[in-house]
Amino acid sequence: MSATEASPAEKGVMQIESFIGFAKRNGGLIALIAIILFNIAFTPNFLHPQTFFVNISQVATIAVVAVGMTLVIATGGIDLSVGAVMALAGALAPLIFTSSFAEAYPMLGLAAAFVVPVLVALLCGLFNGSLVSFLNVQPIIATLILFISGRGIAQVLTNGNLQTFSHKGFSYLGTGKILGLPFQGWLVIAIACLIWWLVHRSLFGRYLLAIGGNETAARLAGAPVRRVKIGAYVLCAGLAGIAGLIVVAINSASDAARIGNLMELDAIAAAVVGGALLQGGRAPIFGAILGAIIIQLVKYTLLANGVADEVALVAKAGIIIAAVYLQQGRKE
Amino acid sequence: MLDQSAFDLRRYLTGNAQTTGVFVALIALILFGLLRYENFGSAYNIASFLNYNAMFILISIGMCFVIMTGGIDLSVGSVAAFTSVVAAYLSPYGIEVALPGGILAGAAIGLLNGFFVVAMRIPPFIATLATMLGAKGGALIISGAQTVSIDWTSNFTKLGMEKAFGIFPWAIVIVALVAVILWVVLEHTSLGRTVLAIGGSEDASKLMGLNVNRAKFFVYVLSGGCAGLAGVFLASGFGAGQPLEGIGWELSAIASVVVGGTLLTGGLGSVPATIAGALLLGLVFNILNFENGRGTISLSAYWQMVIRGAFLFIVILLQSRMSGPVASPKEN
Amino acid sequence: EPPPLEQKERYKVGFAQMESNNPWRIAETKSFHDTAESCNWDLVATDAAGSAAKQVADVDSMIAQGIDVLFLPPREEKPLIPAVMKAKAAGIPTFLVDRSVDPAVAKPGDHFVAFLGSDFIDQGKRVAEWVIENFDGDKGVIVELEGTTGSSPANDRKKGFDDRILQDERFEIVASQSGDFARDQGRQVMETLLQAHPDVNIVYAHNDEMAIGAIQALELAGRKPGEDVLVVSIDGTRDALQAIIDGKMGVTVESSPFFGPLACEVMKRYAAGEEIEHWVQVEDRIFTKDNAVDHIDEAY
Amino acid sequence: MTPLVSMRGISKSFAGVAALQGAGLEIEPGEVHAIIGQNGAGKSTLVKILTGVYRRDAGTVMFDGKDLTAGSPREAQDAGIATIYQELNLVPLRSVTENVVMGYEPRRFGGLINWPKAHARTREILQRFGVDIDVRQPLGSYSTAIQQLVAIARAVSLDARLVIMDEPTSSLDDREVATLFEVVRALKREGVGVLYISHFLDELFAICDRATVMRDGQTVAVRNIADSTKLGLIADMLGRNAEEIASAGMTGLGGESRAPGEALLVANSIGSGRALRDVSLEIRRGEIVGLGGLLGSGRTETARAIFGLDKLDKGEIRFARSAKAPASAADAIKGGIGFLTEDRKAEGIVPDMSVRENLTLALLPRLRKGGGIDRKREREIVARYVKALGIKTASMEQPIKELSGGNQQKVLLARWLANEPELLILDEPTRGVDVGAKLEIQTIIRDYVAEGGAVLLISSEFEELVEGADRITVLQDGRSVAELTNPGITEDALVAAMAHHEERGPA
Ligand SMILES: Nc1ncnc2c1ncn2[C@@H]1O[C@H](COP(=O)(O)OP(=O)(O)OP(=O)(O)O)[C@@H](O)[C@H]1O
Ligand SMILES: Nc1ncnc2c1ncn2[C@@H]1O[C@H](COP(=O)(O)OP(=O)(O)OP(=O)(O)O)[C@@H](O)[C@H]1O
Ligand SMILES: [Mg+2]
Ligand SMILES: [Mg+2]
Repeated sequence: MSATEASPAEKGVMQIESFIGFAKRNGGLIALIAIILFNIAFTPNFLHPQTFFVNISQVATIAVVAVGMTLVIATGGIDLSVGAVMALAGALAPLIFTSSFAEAYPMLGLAAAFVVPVLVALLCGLFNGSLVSFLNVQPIIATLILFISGRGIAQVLTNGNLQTFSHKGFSYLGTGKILGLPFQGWLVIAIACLIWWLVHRSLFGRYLLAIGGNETAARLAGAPVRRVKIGAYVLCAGLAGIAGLIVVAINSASDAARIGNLMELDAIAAAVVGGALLQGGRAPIFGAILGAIIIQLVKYTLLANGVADEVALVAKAGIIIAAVYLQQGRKE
Repeated sequence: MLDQSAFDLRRYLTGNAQTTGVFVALIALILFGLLRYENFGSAYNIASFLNYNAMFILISIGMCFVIMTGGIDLSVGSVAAFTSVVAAYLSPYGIEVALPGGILAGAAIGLLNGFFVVAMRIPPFIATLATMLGAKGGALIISGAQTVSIDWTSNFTKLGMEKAFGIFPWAIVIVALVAVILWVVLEHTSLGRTVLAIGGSEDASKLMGLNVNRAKFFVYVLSGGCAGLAGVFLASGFGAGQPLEGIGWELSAIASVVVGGTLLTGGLGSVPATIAGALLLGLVFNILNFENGRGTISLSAYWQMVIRGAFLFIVILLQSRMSGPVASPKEN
Repeated sequence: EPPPLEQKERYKVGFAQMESNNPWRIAETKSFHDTAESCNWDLVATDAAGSAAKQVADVDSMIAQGIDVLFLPPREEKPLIPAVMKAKAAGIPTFLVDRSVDPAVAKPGDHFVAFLGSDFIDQGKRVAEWVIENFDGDKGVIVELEGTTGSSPANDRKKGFDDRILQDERFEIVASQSGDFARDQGRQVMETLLQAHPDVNIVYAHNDEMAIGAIQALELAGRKPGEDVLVVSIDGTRDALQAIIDGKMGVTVESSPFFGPLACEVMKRYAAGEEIEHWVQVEDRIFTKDNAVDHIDEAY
Repeated sequence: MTPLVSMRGISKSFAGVAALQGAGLEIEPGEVHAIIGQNGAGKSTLVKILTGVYRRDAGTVMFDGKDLTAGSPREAQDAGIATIYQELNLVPLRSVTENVVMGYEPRRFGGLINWPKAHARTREILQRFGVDIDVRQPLGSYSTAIQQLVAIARAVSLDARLVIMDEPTSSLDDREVATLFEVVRALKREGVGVLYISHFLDELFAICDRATVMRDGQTVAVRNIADSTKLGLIADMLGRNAEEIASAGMTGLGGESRAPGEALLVANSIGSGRALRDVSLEIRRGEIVGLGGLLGSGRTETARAIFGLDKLDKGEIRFARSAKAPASAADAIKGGIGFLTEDRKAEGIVPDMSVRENLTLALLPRLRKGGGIDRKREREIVARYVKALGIKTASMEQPIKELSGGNQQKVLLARWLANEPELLILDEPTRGVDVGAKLEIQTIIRDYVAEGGAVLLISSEFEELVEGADRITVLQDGRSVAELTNPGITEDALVAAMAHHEERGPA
């Protein structure tokens, strides 16, 4: 059969087939449904709307970072530095809007408190990406550098001190609501749609997947390999920066030692549960969101049902294995 | 055909420069320490430095084997913590029981990793991430979330605190033994060569009729066993079974392996260079402590993190300068 | 007998901090640095980044550097015993600060000179006693936010509180989960537990940071901390005192990080040949709405 | 006598699509048996079932009179089957020795590998193929041809009862092919069976005894080579009658040549690294320039330099109006050059991407529309080329890795044609491609040139070069040493030119 227009009947069959394929491909979805059913049965007040909001606000940071992580993983890389970048961005914001400059020009100061930390995060991504693409440093190691020292820099900047503040405008990022839904929730949706478009509809995205699939071939076909790879790291770091701001905004406090701690593991797990392949070549953006939701719900379920922390760790391990195994079911 | 001298040059560049970098850096750092600090070269410092780093050398070697197959083992730190608890419980029966007991416990978790990776085809990064959580949970559960006393009256503490023949700490003697055995396994047995071949190309290894699954099981069990032994050292040398230890050990082990010139994609690797990598990274801590003791500047903990990151950066830079691309002549 | 300490003009003093990831530890380290100047110390300060094994190795490197005296906040009771033993073997008198080691193996007045600090179990107990006295409802439904799982302050503060509060039949602990001593975690855990246990009316947090996080969670959920939910904790940080002043929090039992001056004083006494009591107990104050305003300026 | 191999009623499908349907195969001991068939006919699949790479859905396999159901390549090897797979399956990072002896290392001291002996044995085996290299070097530092020879050496060294060779000569030159034939004949004398897959029918006539012809996953005929004609075999493969084919001609390149246009590319004494020392050549619009030369003479390096992949150490390249050589692939493509590489797997396809995405990879900058990709135009272009080149694919969304080798090659060719370059560099464009598709590809090339394009053609098949090129620049040890002009080039003339300066270097 050659690839020409399909007849309407064929199209219908294709749709059904693609739905089955979708279900198979998304073992994650099955896992999600299972967790939700479990919660409805066992967790008190699970269907309460407030539960929904709590989970949305808590999943936002993991989701944002996981989306960025998915881009990096699509190039066959990995980014361990996201937690440290969150800390850096999170430490910078209060430094800026509590500075004397911001007191003199409140609006400008507030704007700078959003923009500057994200810019710094982008720079971190540029650093990571340059190491990977210009110096051929292996991604785990390249990003390990900032993983170690990024948080240190944040602590040097704040002298290790916890910075607390109360600032309505800034806190909106963490506590604001639109149509009753937490602002972060909307932000995640917007980011996911944007990045989805980028991956599936733009040149950047096509190159990204090609590079992840076969870097040499992509280069020989004229793909700007270095630029695209750096782009992935920059986007990932930028998103981590935004996540850092969200955390700080919710807490009305910034603790450089703690923001984004272990976030890299959650984000990687979310991306993989969502269908990303660590060797690259795939970037399921909504899969990553799905993965983040699963991870969040697992956390919620265990906490709400009073499972002891140490038992929760074991349960989480089992669920990650199960979800990823389901996810791969289609590969006989 | 092609002249022989050119080949020798090439071999020097592709085969050895990867590893010469780390030895040069190690020697340079040792000289720096000797010249700058009093007592840096004292027997006390050397012995205690090696005693502490024995654990890291062990897990790094285990990690090196896993990485050579193109895998990764994130669980080593948790496994060491877990087996330190096991060994502590076994300590009343003496080192004869606690030592094999700890190693076996680690190897058992390694077996589980192998099962996830080989039989369930879960990507190593995720499989071992799950066991990392699981082993930590397990350690906390069996220890009742407390450190576990060792029996100070049995001969268990000999291992970590006494010297073989009154000269070398036992831990170092054992590590040296393990290193030599594993070096021989890698360089001179078909199992070792299979490990390298798998990392070079798993498909090709299968088609060549190599027993890929067995070798993969082997590396995970080995890594678990090495971590298990490190856990025994931890209990014996540091006085208790410690369920909370081992955080971040996996990353320092990965860094040691990479600094030792091993490709994370697998197919290349060296035991001595990995040991040198582990020593190099450990030495940074030791030197930072001595620097603090000079009293000229007092480095806060944060600055230490920044410096460690920067140091890793420099080593990586040097390495990428000296080695260049090795993978295949077609790259670039 | 611990090794003696000769009287000198200047001492080389080792301070092996366990970690620097929370305000309390940072304040403690700073206190030692500040004291170094006034007390004529050459301070060697290390940081073990949360690893007991590294803390032992840090102590080792200090011994190699030839310190005169060691101040050690042992991260764990048992794993730091080797550090204490090694220091003794090297003829260095050791003072334990803010946490102690397993008394079954290493004893004050023998392996080390003395323990300077308060009693975590007692801190928990005092919180419980305050709650028993001041809670005026019929039924106390308690959520407990634990510290880092397995860490000794978490274990002790839990034990002290739980043992005491459960002697009173009015109280029930419906959930007890780890918030890792951090504000963000404390908030997330509280948000979740609040959903599962909406009837909670007492929150006991193992430190102030988690208590603040819990207060945020309560407010986000439309509850009124201080009115319909009583929040109590330990530490005495500035934010906690402020919360008490604002009426959002009931009590915080002090756990002072400012050990420097005490350390200087005890060391001088020891060098002078005085007998040092095995436990140099620190008087932990208790902050409530009655005295919070007076102390907020000295809090960290 | 019991046959060495007897496969009956073998069926196999991938994700519901049948690759084999009741195929069979019979090989006698000491026989050299060929399988021929178009790309995607199922040859490699049949082999992989025999060697335990794939599990059959139905059918029986007897080896040496016993039932054989190899669950893994290792079991097949232990049963006495050694295989050289179509896609090179070696480990480039490991040494040549390891690649040869892996799994069968000589031992000493109770289990440890005897390295000196392993190296010596490897050297010895390779010498049978006239290859004298440092066997301790990573295999990846050698050319594809050397690697191919190493793969063959490994298989031959296993002391097997049956040696399977799936397109072993696709990257070998004539001399090496001759050596290989010697080895095949030696195996035959020792009573070893050889299963030989190749698209070069001449080779079958040189060494094979019988041929099994496959078409669309079925075995359609078994022929005695001695009683067959080339035309007859092709007719079997294509399922058409011989007269029809005879009238169509054997290569698609030999069209009438036209007057070439202005100079498009001029390379002046270019050099880069050790493999490319001093090459000059000129390509004019509307002409095919061939690069002739022995293995390792630097043809691929010349192509890479022109395409901007390797930095020039010396010399200069002028392309079209630009005086500067392209600095990167992207640069070259923008300037109007396309480069079909010789290593399809490593440098060509992005295996998990669809046919569509692979086909338009180089075209993307031109499909840009408002920041995104113009998906409608993309589909149109892909549909057009899939049809024009007769690419056999279930749909344009099928992952390219699921296509047979020849069809993958066509997709890659389409990748470049769609870009409408002024100069197309083709490095072994018909390697691993069946006769039918080869003809089609050659015709496509000819059409492209007829419309004013220019081609730099690298091919190890003399026939293709001699018939196809308007001019041939002959390389030797990285230098251009002669230029031949059509009409008038004969294979003998080409070989003479290639060998002419032979005495100069120790090649
Ligand atoms: N792993 C696979 N997944 C899906 N389809 C496959 C796979 N391997 C082969 N096929 C399909 O099976 C059919 C037979 O392929 P095979 O590789 O055996 O052909 P071949 O005769 O060796 O062709 P060539 O001459 O191009 O090497 C093709 O249609 C191919 O697309
Ligand atoms: N006999 C040989 N021994 C060692 N190396 C060789 C040999 N032949 C080729 N090479 C390597 O191959 C490279 C040149 O090969 P190149 O691929 O350019 O040749 P080619 O003429 O394109 O041949 P091919 O037919 O393989 O495409 C050189 O760098 C050289 O190292
Ligand atoms: Mg084939
Ligand atoms: Mg070539």
